[in-house]
Amino acid sequence: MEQTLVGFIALYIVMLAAFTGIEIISRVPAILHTPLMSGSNFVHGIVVVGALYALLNAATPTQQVIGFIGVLLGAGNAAGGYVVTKRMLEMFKPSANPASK
Amino acid sequence: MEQTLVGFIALYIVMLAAFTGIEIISRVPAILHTPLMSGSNFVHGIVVVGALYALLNAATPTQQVIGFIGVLLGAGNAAGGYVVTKRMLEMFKPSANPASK
Amino acid sequence: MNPKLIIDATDFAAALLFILGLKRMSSPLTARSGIVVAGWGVLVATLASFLEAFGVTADAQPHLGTNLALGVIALVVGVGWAWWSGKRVPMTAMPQMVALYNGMGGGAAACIAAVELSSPLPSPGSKLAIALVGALIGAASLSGSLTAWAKLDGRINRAFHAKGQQYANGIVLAATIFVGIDIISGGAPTPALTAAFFIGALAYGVLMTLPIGGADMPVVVSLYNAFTGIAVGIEGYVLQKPVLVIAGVVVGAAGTLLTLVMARAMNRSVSNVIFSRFGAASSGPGREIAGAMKPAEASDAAVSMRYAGKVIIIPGYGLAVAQAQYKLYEFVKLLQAAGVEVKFAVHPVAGRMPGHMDVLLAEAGVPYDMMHELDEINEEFSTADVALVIGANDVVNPAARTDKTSPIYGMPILNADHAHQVYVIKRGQGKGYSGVENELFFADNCAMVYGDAQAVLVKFIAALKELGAAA
Amino acid sequence: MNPKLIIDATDFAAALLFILGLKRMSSPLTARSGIVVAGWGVLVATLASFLEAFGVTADAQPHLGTNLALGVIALVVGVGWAWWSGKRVPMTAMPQMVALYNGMGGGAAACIAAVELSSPLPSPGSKLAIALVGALIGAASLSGSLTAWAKLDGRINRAFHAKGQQYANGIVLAATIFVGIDIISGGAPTPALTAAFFIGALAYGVLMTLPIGGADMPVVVSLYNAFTGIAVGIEGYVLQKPVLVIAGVVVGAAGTLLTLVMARAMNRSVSNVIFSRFGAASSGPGREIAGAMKPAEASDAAVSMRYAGKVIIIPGYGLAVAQAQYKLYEFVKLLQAAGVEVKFAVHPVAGRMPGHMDVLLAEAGVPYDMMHELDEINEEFSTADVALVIGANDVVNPAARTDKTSPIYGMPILNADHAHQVYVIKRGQGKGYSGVENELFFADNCAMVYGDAQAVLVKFIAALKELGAAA
Ligand SMILES: NC(=O)c1ccc[n+]([C@@H]2O[C@H](COP(=O)([O-])OP(=O)(O)OC[C@H]3O[C@@H](n4cnc5c(N)ncnc54)[C@H](OP(=O)(O)O)[C@@H]3O)[C@@H](O)[C@H]2O)c1
Ligand SMILES: NC(=O)c1ccc[n+]([C@@H]2O[C@H](COP(=O)([O-])OP(=O)(O)OC[C@H]3O[C@@H](n4cnc5c(N)ncnc54)[C@H](OP(=O)(O)O)[C@@H]3O)[C@@H](O)[C@H]2O)c1
Repeated sequence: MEQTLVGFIALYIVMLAAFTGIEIISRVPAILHTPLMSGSNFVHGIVVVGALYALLNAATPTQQVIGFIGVLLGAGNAAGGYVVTKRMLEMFKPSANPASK
Repeated sequence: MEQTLVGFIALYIVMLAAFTGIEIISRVPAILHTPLMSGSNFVHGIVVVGALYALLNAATPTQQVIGFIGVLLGAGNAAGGYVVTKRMLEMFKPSANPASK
Repeated sequence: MNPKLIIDATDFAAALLFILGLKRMSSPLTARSGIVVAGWGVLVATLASFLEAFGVTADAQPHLGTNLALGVIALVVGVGWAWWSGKRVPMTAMPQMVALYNGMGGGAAACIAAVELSSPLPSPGSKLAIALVGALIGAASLSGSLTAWAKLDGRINRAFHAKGQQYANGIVLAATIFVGIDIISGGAPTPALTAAFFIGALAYGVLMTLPIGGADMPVVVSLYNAFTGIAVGIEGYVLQKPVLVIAGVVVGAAGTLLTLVMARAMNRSVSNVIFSRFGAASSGPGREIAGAMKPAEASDAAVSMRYAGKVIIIPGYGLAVAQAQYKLYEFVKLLQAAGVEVKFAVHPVAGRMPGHMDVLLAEAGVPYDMMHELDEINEEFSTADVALVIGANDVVNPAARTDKTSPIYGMPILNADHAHQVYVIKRGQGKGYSGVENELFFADNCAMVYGDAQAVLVKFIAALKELGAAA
Repeated sequence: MNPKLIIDATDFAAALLFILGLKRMSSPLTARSGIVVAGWGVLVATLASFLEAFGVTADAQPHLGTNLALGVIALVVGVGWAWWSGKRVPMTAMPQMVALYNGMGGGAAACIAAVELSSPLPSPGSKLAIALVGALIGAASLSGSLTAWAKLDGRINRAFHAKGQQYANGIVLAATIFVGIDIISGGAPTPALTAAFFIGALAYGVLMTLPIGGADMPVVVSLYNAFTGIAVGIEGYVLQKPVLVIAGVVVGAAGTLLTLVMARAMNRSVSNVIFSRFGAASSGPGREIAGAMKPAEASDAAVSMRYAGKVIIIPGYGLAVAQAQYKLYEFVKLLQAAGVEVKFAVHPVAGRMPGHMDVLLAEAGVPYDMMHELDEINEEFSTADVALVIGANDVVNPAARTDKTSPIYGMPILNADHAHQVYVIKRGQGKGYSGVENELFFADNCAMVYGDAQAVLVKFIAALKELGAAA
């Protein structure tokens, strides 16, 4: 059987993903809101996978150019989002001396 | 295109449903644990819908008997779970006088 | 309009409503509407599923009239009986009732699988295998839940355990799985094999549940709740019904989580609950406790609370046994009228099911903002004049904090012993669920008010009223 | 092994890793590993997607070598540039960098749609329509994010707003949608129409963003983050890639939620942020404030904090402007060494992005358990000897609690005014982001230490060191 993501099946996935996102994100404390913003920005960098698919299936020069740009942009999104999020999160440290809390 | 729930698509749905369940349930305070237990018991009462499907498609007396039992049991699950959960939840009331908190 | 489309749409709506309903259950403010929201989900999906009549298989076509009639009868009888029994059951019998309804759901899932197996055109092997797994879990959940119900309802009193019981259970399970494999590899399942499979699965549920002690039952009920959820999810996959998959998985996750929470708050593992008989072994030496219990008169205790600034009440299993929640709240209202600040400290596993005390107190009309969880209130005991322990034992045992040899060591407890004065209401020298002695009762600041909880509270109330009349 | 299976499996793993990674980000204890977990998801899925080479369409077959080479080049260049720029960007420039990366994601989604549109065999109409919606959102997010970047980075300084701008924007959007409908109904999209569509979408993003003030930009960036998520989700549907749908929807939900949180903490609606120029109208009369601001010497303020029992520090936008976080922590460590209890009270929208102050303080090495959220700390101000306000204004304005006519009325604020003594470090009479006067500065228990935050903190440090040397 073919695995197709259509109709109600697609709706179910969208609904569940939305709930998962909302539930997880609404637990993030305000202290982490900036890294969360850039972290979620990183997550949609997975679009690079879709752009690669489009580029590999490109059959005309136009498609090749657009596909190339898509992969370039998507890679920038993913890598940039990763680096800045990691840098920010690395700054968050607990007290060395727990008694000073 | 046929809407089929197979392979990875089914896995995605299971994964997302599991996360949604865990995230939502882990927020329920201990005070509501008994109603939650019977409330989630009610939710799997939706099995009655599957049992009805099986009964309506029954083609032999055996299938009819089994289907009948299935609907009977499923209906008991759903209705019973609903009634006792509702009764329990209706007992939870806030202070009439909020100052006495 | 296309009937299939309507069914799909109502199924989707049901899944959405379940999730929204469960979300509302995470706060006492919205919980009451939560069950109603989820209820609409089941209602519309059930009504819409009659539209399946437009798309039945050719074989089923001649029987359609009968099948529809059977469906309506089954629904009416099932709903009617459950509604009637659910309205009637007293709050104290809730655990067994939940077990019963839960078992029915497991049975329904097993029936779906059975219909699939008895169909003249068997589904492809992999689907058959999946249906069988669901059937095994569903059937075991049915018979196991029924056993739990019978034990909790006092219909089976003896604890059945024989030597080597674990091995016998293992053999039954293995045999059932073997029959299942035979069915799958055989292609077309014969009625005899199918029957053998279901009998094996049902027997396993009974055998697994019988040796478990009655007090451990709530953990088992919660576990079977998760089992039924998983069975429903699996049969949903077999029937290609996403709403069943989602509802089943969500409940499976919820039940698993609750089971773990309960086990953790009892300081045990889930497998320890299921596979070992608790208490049987823990009658060891225990620590010698110095000092003696000091009895107190009910009227003296009542008067000292009347003149206290702050009283924290810790209800336990004994309150449920004595059904004294109404008298307790009557007493609390008298204290409040006299200007005393009163709070309830509720331990997550006080009583015999999770949240048991909360439901009990709510039944008596105690507003939920007076009930405080362990983390919330534990620091407040040191500022309380009186801690009143009613029928609780293990949940206030300081040995959990200090005595590494105690079976309850490490379990989080309520720090009643930090209050200025502690009063304990219990009938005598009875031990708690874990069977260990309680150091608190021997402490200098603790006095025992002996008697049935209900009787003692009646005396408390009388003492306060007398005081009011005298003043 | 079947390459399609490997791709599907890695996609699934990526979706799982994203959710697990985001879950870890909900606590500072685990957040650092969260991004790494999510990172593995993108990495494996990207590598596996080269396996698509085994299943390309017949038309693409002759170009496969070129396409593979192009893919590698694009990846290397994109990752290389982003890695280099991301490592180099100072913390203060984070908002614009996030905007830039986010816009790139939107652009990638739009490119996917463009390839789909330029394909010789157009997809069925409904799919085409869905691809176009994603393209519109993605392209607008690209150009809008770039505009936001340019504004935040100081490359566009003027705020552009003309009369009737709203109408002009509306017309551009309507025209773009009209072209889109033409493409769908026409069947095979012509290059000219496609180009017109994309130009319209890009123009709309620019026009919508240009009039918004620089200070409102973070809200807009967060909104575009949600937009890109949705665009990615939509193109995921077009490509039948569930992992893109899930990642896109999760980010769409996250971005929407964050945008709402930010708007709520600013006491405004999202549409108010986007469609009205804040501050422009709020230069109304305001309440007449009695009293005068009392200046204080930096050294006096420092000494009084040295001998205080408890100091709560409230950082604001001015701290970021002055880049004084390092000096601030140096000062705090001196106070702690002298036995003073120091806490940071961080308002959710202090600064110019959500959590701005937390990142700034973390950069200077302040441990996160010293940073306290509004709800956590607001009751503690009454027990503090000194509240030190550094470059914050709106977030401590008591008018939000009392003055119904104030534009910030109703916004939750930090109760600095409840402290025994308040010191405020700011350069002069400058107003805050909302442009309203602050009563706190005129209060009896408040003294102003004028000067740039960095300069004042240097003086504080010097004063404490002198005191130490003298002692
Ligand atoms: N909540 C759950 O989900 C759950 C599930 C399974 C097991 N458990 C376990 O159950 C225990 C609960 O602790 P708990 O403190 O609530 O109860 P407990 O430790 O079982 O103690 C109950 C006490 O109540 C007294 N009592 C019994 N009937 C009474 C009556 N009519 N009037 C007055 N007192 C009466 C008994 O002493 P006398 O005989 O001297 O009166 C006994 O010491 C924990 O060990 C927990 O792990 C809980
Ligand atoms: N965080 C977000 O997500 C976000 C997004 C958009 C808007 N906002 C808004 O931004 C505001 C944030 O409040 P806030 O209290 O942090 O800041 P604020 O109200 O904008 O006030 C900042 C103060 O810092 C002073 N200042 C500026 N540069 C300084 C320097 N170099 N040294 C010392 N002081 C300096 C200014 O006064 P002088 O000129 O006299 O020095 C000004 O009064 C809120 O109104 C919020 O709604 C927040």
